Amino acid sequence: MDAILLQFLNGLDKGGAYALIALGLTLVFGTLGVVNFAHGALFMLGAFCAVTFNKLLSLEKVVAHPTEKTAWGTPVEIRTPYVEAWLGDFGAFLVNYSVPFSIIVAIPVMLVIGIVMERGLIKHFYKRPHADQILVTFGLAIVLQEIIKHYFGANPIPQAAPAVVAGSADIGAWLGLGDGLVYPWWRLVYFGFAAAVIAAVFAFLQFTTYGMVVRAGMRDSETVGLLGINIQKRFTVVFGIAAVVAGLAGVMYTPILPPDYHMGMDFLVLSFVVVVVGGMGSLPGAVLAGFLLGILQSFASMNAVMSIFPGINQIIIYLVAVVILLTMPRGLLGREGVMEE
Amino acid sequence: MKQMFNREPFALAAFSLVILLMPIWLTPFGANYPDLLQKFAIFAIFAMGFNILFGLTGYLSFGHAAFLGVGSYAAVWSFKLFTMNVLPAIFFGVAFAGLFALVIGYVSLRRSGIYFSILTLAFAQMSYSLAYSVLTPITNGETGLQLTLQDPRILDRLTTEAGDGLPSTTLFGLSMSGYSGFYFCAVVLIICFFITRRIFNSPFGLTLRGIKSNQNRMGYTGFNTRPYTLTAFVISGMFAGLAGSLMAVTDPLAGAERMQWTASGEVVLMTILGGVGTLVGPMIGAWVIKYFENIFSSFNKATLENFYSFLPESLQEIAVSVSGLFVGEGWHLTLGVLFMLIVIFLPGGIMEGWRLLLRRFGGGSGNKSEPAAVAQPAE
Amino acid sequence: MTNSVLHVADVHKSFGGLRALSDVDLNVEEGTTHAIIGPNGAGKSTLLNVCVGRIKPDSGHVVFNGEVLDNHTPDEINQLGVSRVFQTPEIFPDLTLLDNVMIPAFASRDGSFKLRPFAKLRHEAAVRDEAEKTLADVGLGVMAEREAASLSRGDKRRLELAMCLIQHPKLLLLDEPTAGMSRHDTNRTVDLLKTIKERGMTKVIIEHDMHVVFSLADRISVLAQGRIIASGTPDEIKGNPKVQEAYLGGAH
Amino acid sequence: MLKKTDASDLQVAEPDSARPDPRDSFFAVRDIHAYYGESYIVQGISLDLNEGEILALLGRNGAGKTSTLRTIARVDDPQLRTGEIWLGGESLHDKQSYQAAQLGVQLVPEDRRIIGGLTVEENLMLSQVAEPLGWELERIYEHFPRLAERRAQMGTTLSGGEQQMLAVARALARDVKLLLLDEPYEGLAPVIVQEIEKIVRQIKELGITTIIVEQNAVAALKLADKAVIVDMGEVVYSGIAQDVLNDEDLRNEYLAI
Amino acid sequence: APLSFVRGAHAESFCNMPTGSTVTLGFNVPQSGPYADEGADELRAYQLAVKHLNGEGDGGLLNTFSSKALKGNGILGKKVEFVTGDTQTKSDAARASAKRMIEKDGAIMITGGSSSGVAVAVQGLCQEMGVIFMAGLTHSNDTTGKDKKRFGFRHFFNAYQSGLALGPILADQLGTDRTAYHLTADYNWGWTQEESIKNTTEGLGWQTANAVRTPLGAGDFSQYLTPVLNSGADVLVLNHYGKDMVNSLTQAVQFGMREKQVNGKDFQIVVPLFSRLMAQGAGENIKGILGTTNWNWSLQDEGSQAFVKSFGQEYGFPPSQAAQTCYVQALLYADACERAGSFEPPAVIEALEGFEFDGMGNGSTLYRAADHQCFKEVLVVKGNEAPSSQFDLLEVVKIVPRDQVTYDASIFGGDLGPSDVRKC
Ligand SMILES: Nc1ncnc2c1ncn2[C@@H]1O[C@H](COP(=O)(O)OP(=O)(O)OP(=O)(O)O)[C@@H](O)[C@H]1O
Ligand SMILES: Nc1ncnc2c1ncn2[C@@H]1O[C@H](COP(=O)(O)OP(=O)(O)OP(=O)(O)O)[C@@H](O)[C@H]1O
Ligand SMILES: [Mg+2]
Ligand SMILES: [Mg+2]
Repeated sequence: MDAILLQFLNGLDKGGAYALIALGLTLVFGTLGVVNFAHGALFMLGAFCAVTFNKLLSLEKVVAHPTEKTAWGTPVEIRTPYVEAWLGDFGAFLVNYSVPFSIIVAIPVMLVIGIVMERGLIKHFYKRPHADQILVTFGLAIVLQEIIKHYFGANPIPQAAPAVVAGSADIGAWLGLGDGLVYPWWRLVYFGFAAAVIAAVFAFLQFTTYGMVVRAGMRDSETVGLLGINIQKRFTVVFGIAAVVAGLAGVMYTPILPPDYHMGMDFLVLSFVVVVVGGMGSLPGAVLAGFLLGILQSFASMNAVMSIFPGINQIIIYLVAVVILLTMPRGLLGREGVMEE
Repeated sequence: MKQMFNREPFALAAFSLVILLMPIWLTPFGANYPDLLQKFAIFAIFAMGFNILFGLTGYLSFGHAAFLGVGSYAAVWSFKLFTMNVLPAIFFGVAFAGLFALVIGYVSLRRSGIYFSILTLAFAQMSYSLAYSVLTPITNGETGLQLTLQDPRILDRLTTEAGDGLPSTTLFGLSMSGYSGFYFCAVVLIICFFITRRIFNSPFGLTLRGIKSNQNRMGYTGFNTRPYTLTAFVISGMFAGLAGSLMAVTDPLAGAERMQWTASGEVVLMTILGGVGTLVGPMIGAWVIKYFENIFSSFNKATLENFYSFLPESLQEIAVSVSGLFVGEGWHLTLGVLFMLIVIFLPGGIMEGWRLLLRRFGGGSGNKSEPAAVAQPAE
Repeated sequence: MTNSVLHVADVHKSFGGLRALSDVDLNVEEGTTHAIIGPNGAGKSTLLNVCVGRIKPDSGHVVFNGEVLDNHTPDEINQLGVSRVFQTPEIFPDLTLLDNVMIPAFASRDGSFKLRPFAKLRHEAAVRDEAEKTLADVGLGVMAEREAASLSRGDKRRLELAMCLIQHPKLLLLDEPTAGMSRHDTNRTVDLLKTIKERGMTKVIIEHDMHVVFSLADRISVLAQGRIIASGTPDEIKGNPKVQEAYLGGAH
Repeated sequence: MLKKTDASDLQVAEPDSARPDPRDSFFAVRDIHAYYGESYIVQGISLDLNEGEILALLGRNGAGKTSTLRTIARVDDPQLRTGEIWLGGESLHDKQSYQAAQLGVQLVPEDRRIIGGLTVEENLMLSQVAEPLGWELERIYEHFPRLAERRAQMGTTLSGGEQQMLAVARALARDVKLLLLDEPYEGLAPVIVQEIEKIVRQIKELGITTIIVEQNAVAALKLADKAVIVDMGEVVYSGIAQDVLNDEDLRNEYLAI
Repeated sequence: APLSFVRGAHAESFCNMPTGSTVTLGFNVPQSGPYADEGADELRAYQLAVKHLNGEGDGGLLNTFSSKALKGNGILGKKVEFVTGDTQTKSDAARASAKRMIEKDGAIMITGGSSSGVAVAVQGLCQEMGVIFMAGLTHSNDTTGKDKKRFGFRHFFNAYQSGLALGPILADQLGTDRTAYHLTADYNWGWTQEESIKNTTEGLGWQTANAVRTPLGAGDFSQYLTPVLNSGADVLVLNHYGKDMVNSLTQAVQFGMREKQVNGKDFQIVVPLFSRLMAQGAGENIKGILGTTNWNWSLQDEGSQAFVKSFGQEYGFPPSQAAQTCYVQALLYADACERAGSFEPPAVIEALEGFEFDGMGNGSTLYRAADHQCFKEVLVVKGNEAPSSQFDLLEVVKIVPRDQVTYDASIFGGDLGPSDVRKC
């Protein structure tokens, strides 16, 4: 019973992550019709916004120790973080909350990255075949991740959640289900955050004419232009939003998954699967698919299940994808004619 | 399209010459050693086959590596169970890959566009995950399927006694490693080129291009498109299986990661890089990528230093440190930059650049025998 | 009374609330040209869609040469000898005109699926020559090597017409074949259609251009709000008051 | 392509030198040359229109009518290489299509270009996004009751005629100074043609300057003040609509009526 | 012999016998992919080794090495040169790169690597081509077990030894009444380690609540961790390496498993195979976690000291265990050639088999002839609670003597194969 509940929580949590990561992609891919293989890289860049911010905060003053020497003969270094040196407790507070704070940093940074990317590159590829889009965005992804690797190395870099939410919440007590039923605070935070961002993006694109215009522009940008709408500008904005969403997903994920330069690629395929299973060009679809896959994945990994179907946990995502795509021609909520040829 | 004379023999002769002389003309590039030459030939086959599906029908399979993997496994098993002779291995490799493609294609082709791509991706990823873990008894998982001294090799046993070392793959006694291995692959590649060229220039090929252009119309024109796309899928699956078995022939090992999505992605990139739907483009794309992977990754500080040795000390320092970013561990970066440059400046891949050249100088309006020759503008 | 090639037996089709076709009955006789006219949105194209299997009727049947087309796929129907020109041209945009016309030729020669991957296109001289001739017939001969996408609107229609003619269908369905054609080309097309009529090809033609209709049609059916409100010879229809207000308006 | 016919015996378009300064006339096109990629399609066309006038632009298939209109509407291809376009003293030749549209140019394209995946109403709403606006939905639905009935239906499932209405309505929903109609009667039943003709006349009464491309030359000419005939991307006749109706050999030569 | 008509020069001799004044070694390390940093560290070690072999620098371990055959004048008087390649931690790529070094660059020995899959694959290749392979970091039992090869040698310890070493310490630190829950990377190495640890702990009288296979690169392990919470287990064994280990450990700690109390005992996490780079990746979470490692720079014996000294002076930070094992392997090969007085593989193999040596930082060591596995001390370590520097992450709990981690070669089967194989 507890096990089920916990797995359900895991599913929701995963789902939140998947949905959030897929959300940015479905904006660019399902709405603008650009096969953006650099989306994973955006996710990764977001995470490294957090890393960089944290590194800046924990810059240290290094002085050589007068007497002590290291095993290899160089003098021992005495390191004192600047922020704490200057700001005292507030400095410590900053460091402690570096992940949430780096959101504030990440939003403008990712927005700029997104807009530059769209203006400088993607813009010229809307009318090009998907093949070209794949090649150029994949190239970009590699370049971005190699740059990160060059500066941060290949090893994961741990990011701590703020102390207050570092531990785990005793949900058992809340629900009166006895103890032993704990869940990490940060994951609950992440879930809430995901839900909020998703809702915000929806409000912006589903319930505004803005969204409709963008949809129309994707179908036939020429005609939309003939109606006096500067569709290019709107595409840029949407791309910027997508970049920000991807970036935030990355920032918030760092305490759960110590980021490394390759994490983008690790999530790339998954996010495509989620978007397509959700159905091309449908935001609700992507979110729904995210949660569906997340939850199924959690339950498929339960020992009971695995003992019946060994290895099911390895393939569950793809298995579900196949089943859904074969039973529903356009995924869960896909719109007709989007990316069907 | 109309041709005064039959170009086929010329095209074929020229192609064969280029391929067979690779050990010579690749020398200045430092790429003239057996393993890389073999890889060039093998991945050329892989990409060429992939292009039969993607280039002609427009169906973008994102799981083609699965067939490569199946081909390899089948071939290695044939080495383990029956004989070290490569012909049965190749036969099994192609056959199993073809069957696998038939099944996956039959299911996946019920969808089109991105939905098709993701279906193929999903199947490939499942194959990969299972091969890596649960199916270890068949695939030997992470370490990969290898020959062992305990293998039965029943056919060989009939004639010879088991040596105390591992036997090497042979074509009736001719060992398939080193240069002989390359020439074997090269011959196969030439055959594949011939086949591909025929397909491109056949009514069948035209039909496939029709499907790519307007599948809806094909229906009202009286074509049942499914069998056509399925045939194309299976053929390219068999090419992949052939490539896979050749990998095993030149180096009897089969690893699961050959099926991973990155491998599938690689062949997609090769094809696009060289030029989708062109005859030799995918092959060239394959060569470029494999060249960077094997040669650029091998440059280290020392290599660079004596490369720039002609420069004065200070300049050498800079040159080395700058280009150091792009070679050795930085070879990925170079590849990424290359991808972007090509697709930005040569939409339509490397072959497009070739055609531009022809137009500039040869004056000829592109290469007409290329079925995918770009639209000829109105006079 | 000659035998009927196409027989549409009280076909119903509605889209959501909207009744696009209601108990439509139609008989097209061998070798005749049957025109269907009617206001926009009357259901003419929908009727053709039903005939070629693009959409399934809610009820009723379509019978072609005694064969009931209830669950035939479009390609099977075409193989039986039904070709269609669409209202908005359906061509192969990124192929040359020649290829555009050769593909249907292969379809009618090799059937819906025939695997000859190694046959040489170069050796298909017969097909190519016929294709070139057909292109010439519709007046696109000089453009044979051009990419179809680069054609003007009217030229696209003519190309699609050629794609159908080369199949020598028993029944040719034309959805506004001369729409957007200059008067000059319209006249040529009419002549062309007349000649193939002499070859004894049965035609169903949807047309708003009355010159075309009256110079081609042996029989005319008038469709309005999804119902056939009148059917008869051109003269009967001209005279019919219902048709006057429902369709022709004050003009004629 | 079509054989270039000798136009010597016809009244040739007067040289641009003789024309007024484009800034002064309400709408003026000066010697525009446009290309699709490398193919040279619009080969030096010039037009003049006063406010409220209707111009009939005639010619064979492939003559370059659509291309001309598209060039005026400033869509990406055909690409305008040289020449000037002026509307109410504003230059269009250096603008993009959406800017031209905001200056009051509205193209009703030949294939209607109803946007897929959107309902009729959404298609209309699209043209009410960018200022300046024209008729509001209510008024449009009054004039086009058919659209009112089908407002919730997917735009692309409309019948040809309905789509044509929608396309025109879409233009009227904006503040139109120059209306470009590309074969508005194509594929329409005579009754509907009459309806649309009515609408066009209303438009004329509203004083909206219009260029109409039409194969049904007679219908177009009856409506128009001026007429221009193009062939192979060049103006071969430019004059008064009525004259064309009267001029036998001109009609035979280019309009075959 | 197929290569002969290219290398006609020295037909019928082994591959790449050095003819000129130099000898070329091939360093095949991961330069891209998850282990790129480890690979970089291995490369540093190799370059240092080459320096020392050529008599440059401070000579490093040449001074402490029990065998005095090496004179700092290269190998057998030939100057040592090297070529590098990227394994990408993929069998195919690793073999391709190794082949390049052998076929193109004339490397006479291949060494390096950071995963067992790669090690076994390259080892197999080297056996076929008659080139000696000195494995880098590889911990699976198979490398010197069922996949052992005559031409392959491993200095690094293995999963089985981890078990043997860990056993007693677990017993006296956590007691003998424990219930373990395994999370195991679902591939070859993971299984062998799970098996080894299980055997030991069950030998101690522990229960095994469950052993769950997790997909490689799962990223988020929550769905595998929650069942642990109320499984009644009080020890979590993470048979993960690299990213997987960093992630699963980080997340396990987030699930409160370090504070957790189960039936009166405080919950414990064990990571059988540790490396400093992983510890860095796991950050705070590593503190107090038990595991084993091949070598750590904090060791005080003169060999370790000497190595840390010259490495630190060269690069400004201490070496990782991967670096140490690679450095030692390079020296051992060179030394074997010297002692054999020839580069001919059979002679070199003979010189290495059963070789006893000391002064390389792992105490007295035996290269066992039966399976080419090194037998030496194994370190049981634990995440440092109070690190004095950003490198001081592991604290040595116990140095387990060599005889405690020695086992019978026959238990893993396998067959070394012949030493005179195909010739070039
Ligand atoms: N797929 C569809 N979904 C919903 N309604 C449709 C669909 N297809 C057609 N309709 C409706 O059915 C009616 C008949 O359409 P149809 O295209 O047959 O008219 P038509 O007679 O061809 O008109 P036109 O002469 O203008 O082409 C129209 O009102 C149209 O809106
Ligand atoms: N996208 C294109 N690329 C290349 N050439 C084109 C393109 N579109 C049209 N053309 C060519 O430009 C010429 C003029 O085309 P346009 O559509 O303007 O003619 P039109 O007068 O509108 O003919 P119609 O009355 O048939 O619509 C034609 O020869 C056509 O082939
Ligand atoms: Mg119609
Ligand atoms: Mg036109």
